[in-house]
Amino acid sequence: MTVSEKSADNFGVVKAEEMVLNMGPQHPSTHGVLRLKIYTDGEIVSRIEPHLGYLHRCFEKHCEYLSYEQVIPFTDRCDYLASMANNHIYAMAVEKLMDLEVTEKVEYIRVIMVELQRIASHLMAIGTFGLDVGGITPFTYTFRDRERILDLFEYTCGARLLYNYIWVGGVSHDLPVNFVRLATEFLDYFEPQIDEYNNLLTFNKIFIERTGDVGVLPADVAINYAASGPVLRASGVKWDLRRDDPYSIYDRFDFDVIVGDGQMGTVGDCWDRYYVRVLEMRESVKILRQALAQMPTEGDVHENLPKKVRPPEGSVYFRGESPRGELGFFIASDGKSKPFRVKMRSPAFCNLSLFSEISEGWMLSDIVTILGSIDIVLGETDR
Amino acid sequence: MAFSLVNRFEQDNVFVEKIDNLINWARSNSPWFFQFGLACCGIEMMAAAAPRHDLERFGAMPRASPRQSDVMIVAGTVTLKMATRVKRLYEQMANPKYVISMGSCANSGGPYWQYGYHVLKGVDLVIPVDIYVPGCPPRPEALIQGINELQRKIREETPLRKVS
Amino acid sequence: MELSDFRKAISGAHPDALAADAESQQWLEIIPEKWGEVALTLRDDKALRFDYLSCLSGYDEGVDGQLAVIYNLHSMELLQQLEIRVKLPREGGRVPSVAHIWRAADWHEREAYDMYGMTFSGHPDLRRMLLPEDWVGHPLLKDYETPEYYRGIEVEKDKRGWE
Amino acid sequence: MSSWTDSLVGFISGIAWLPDMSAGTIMVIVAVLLGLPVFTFMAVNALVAVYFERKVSAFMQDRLGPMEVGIFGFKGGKKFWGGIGQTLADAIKLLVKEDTIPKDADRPLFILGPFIIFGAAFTAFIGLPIGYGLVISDFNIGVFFISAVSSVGVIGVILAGWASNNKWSLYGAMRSAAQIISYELPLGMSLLLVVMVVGSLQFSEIVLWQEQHRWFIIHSPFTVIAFFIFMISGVAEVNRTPFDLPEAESELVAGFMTEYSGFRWALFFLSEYANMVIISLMTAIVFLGGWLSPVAGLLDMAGVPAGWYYLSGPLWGIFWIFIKVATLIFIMMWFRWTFPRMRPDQLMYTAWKVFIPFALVNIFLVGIWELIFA
Repeated sequence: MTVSEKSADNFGVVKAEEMVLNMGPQHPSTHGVLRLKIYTDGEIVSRIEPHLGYLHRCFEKHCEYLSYEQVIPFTDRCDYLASMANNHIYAMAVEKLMDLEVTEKVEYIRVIMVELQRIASHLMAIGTFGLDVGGITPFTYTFRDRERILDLFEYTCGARLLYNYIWVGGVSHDLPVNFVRLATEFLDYFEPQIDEYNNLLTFNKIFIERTGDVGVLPADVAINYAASGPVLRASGVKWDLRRDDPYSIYDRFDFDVIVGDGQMGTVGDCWDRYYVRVLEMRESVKILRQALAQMPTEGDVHENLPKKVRPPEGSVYFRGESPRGELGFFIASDGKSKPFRVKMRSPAFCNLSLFSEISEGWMLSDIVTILGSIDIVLGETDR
Repeated sequence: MAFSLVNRFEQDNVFVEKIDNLINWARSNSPWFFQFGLACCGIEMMAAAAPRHDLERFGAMPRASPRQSDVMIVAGTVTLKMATRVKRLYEQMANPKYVISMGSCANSGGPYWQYGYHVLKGVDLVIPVDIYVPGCPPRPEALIQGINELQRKIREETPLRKVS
Repeated sequence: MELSDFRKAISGAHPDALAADAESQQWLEIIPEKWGEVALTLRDDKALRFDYLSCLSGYDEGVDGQLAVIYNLHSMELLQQLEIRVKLPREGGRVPSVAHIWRAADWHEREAYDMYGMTFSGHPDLRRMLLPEDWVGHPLLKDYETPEYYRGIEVEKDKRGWE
Repeated sequence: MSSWTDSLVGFISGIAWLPDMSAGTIMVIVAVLLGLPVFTFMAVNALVAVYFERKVSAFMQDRLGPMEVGIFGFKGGKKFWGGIGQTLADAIKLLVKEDTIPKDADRPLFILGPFIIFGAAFTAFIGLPIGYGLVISDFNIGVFFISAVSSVGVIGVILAGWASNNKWSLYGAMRSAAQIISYELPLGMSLLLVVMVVGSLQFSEIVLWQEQHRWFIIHSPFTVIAFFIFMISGVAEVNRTPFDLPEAESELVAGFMTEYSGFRWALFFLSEYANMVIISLMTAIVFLGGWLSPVAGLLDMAGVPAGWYYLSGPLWGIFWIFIKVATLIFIMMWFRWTFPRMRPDQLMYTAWKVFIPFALVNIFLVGIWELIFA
């Protein structure tokens, strides 16, 4: 279907002179420094050209200059909303390259941290999504609760945003005393809050009108564009690396893979992408409760820490489920203490590439909505 | 940044000083900042404006348009591709304008200082900076202190008096 | 299916597509000229069905070596994975674009072009992805040298007095 | 019915020691004398309302809002009055800020825009009474006058957006034009129904009718519907969330105000909050009994002697009308901090396909109602 047919479906037939709008790199709702070149026909968007690179921080070049351990802080800064997940997957990739095992306790700590991070990241996503459709209050509510998660992180490793917590072969610190109790308290506090977001935003009539049926992403298009994470699952593809390609100890936990079901319109619309995240927070809470209960109390987290990270020659592509989707690291080693090549397959990069496909034919207001529903982090798309 | 309203008065007197104080009071107490999150620090800037830290207590309100904002918080890594835009945005702001450079990246390039071929080594290479907030990323409290320091700096200005 | 099965399937469909490679490798090496056809087979063959391009990375073997493009494929239907490498010369290397087969490759190829300078023939819009249009050089090449100035801005800030 | 203009004209021409003046000169003096308080009221209103808004939003969002800025050494209490001087500081800062005009902007129109918006809001206050005779000029076409004048502002918005030479501004202006023109219709139709029942376009007559009969909001089921249509269209008229498309921050940066800074931008703010007061005053007068006390009737029914409960004198009238206005403004703020924004086409849909048919049918039905019950 051509663009004009699409927009005719949505808004009736209009045709006027084309106007080019530059949205960004500074714009309140491009989630950073993304620049969108929008060709509009009145309010209706006929074509979008995303321009990236305004936050290109040379991650991959840095990796070639730094040793394996030193790369971890840089992975933090790539996806600054899900630093723990980045640390985790990078560390696991190097461990796979080195054929290194980590202890039971470390695995549990990692899973707890990553799932907490997933909640924090999704909170941010739904909060800023609320901001994009014009509601300011949901943003403050989600930030209020996100602060509590950051408190837990700060209690564990001293940093609020960029942790450098998960190391190759272990984690930097053991969990502090009372962490389990505090985390459980947080979960007890947090679960009812999800209902509050639902009452405030999710089932608001205007919100549903704005997001339901908007920016529909069919499953085959999503797969062809290598979408992943909530964006793919909202299109009805039951695909979660934690379950389908289990790594770490995710196979021990009982949790559902949330898929979009088109409750407020078509499968794969913005509302689905939003609601998948809301429900995933519940699943993360489920995993966290199990992990906190099962976690062994004994053990040293530095037990398997290698003296010198020096993987044998070879290469590995390792992927895991970050809050935004499939985060992959391709690491090639030449046997020295510095990686020969590190390629980061960032989920937001792939998810963003389908943005222009699904946003053509919609209105300018919907562009903001669709972009918000994809939930990009520019640090990750540009690296 | 010297800034005069019309012309400075010929002679200082109590009246001029009082007006000076009033203007400084107003300016220092309403530092509307520019929503300009570049990278990680932008998240901490948002956190500073969010409930727990609440920058609005000091009268700081986020504005999306450079024309209406007084303070530009450069929060995050400025890349070379972005540097020209940062400069343009700075020039679009109306006087009096102030710049807070938030985080190591904006101060000096931060962790990307040595090998970052595409990272600007400090935003002060393209625009003048009033306050540097260190940290990677700085905590919201650090940003709040930065804003307080900026307020102190504004109070010492002499918009009408002759600079002595 | 295992790697050897993939190798068999590909060599069956395209007899001279596989470059001579050792059995110990964890990937298949395809010669650049044949890669376009092989990619179609990989996606459409009933036993292969690689419909999901996980990752596409450029690769530089070093100043004396060759450039390479690495494709990490995944099949959503059959849950199997495969790594493909296509090697090409350092100067003027061309590799067929697969952007029309896996749309995900579009941006990845632009990025690889941006970082390594290899040409993807048949790509709909091969421009720089991350770096500005007027940037000189391809930074991830092993022999890349950082320019001194970009639009009048010092790239390497003068380090005297710092160290 | 008397008005401030009449009394002032009478007063000035009655002063013996003044030289003889033509009627035109006296009118100019009177206009200046009355204009200044209105301007002061608008300025103070903006200061108070912005402060109120920031505090209300803060409490809805688990924050504190402005806390640090005092006034005359008074820093305010722990919560609500903390930061009482905030909006004053903002206002002074905006006044002494550089006034930028983009190089490619259309200078005369760029300068004119805010003044037209401000002028429209300013003029509208002429016809709005706050009590019997407490009005600058009690037109016999008051309702018509207000609805005409308050929509002049959109010309200023279009000029401001177009003259800025900025695409975001242009979008804001075009959206605003479409929005205000559309919502003018249901607004007018809801008013029409009241006018039809009362048989007068004069605000004081409308309140008088309500005093003799009952408030319009409880007059008949159709007036309830009319009240809601009026209120929601009113929110749309003053460009507040969920209808704040012209300045939609997350889409259009700041809409038609994107290129304005300093004083001119302050004028936009002033007019926005003045418009809120105008719409709330109209709602209060037309549907909520204006300056009538909501409790007097109840106490009357309870048999309390009229001497000491009588809360509907002129001063109490001002009190009651401002209570009503404050409540309505609070509701608008509540909307703003709760709802997401609508999309332009949904906005148009609501106006043309929901409100206007309903308002039309409403007029017809209320006519039948009046035939049967009046």
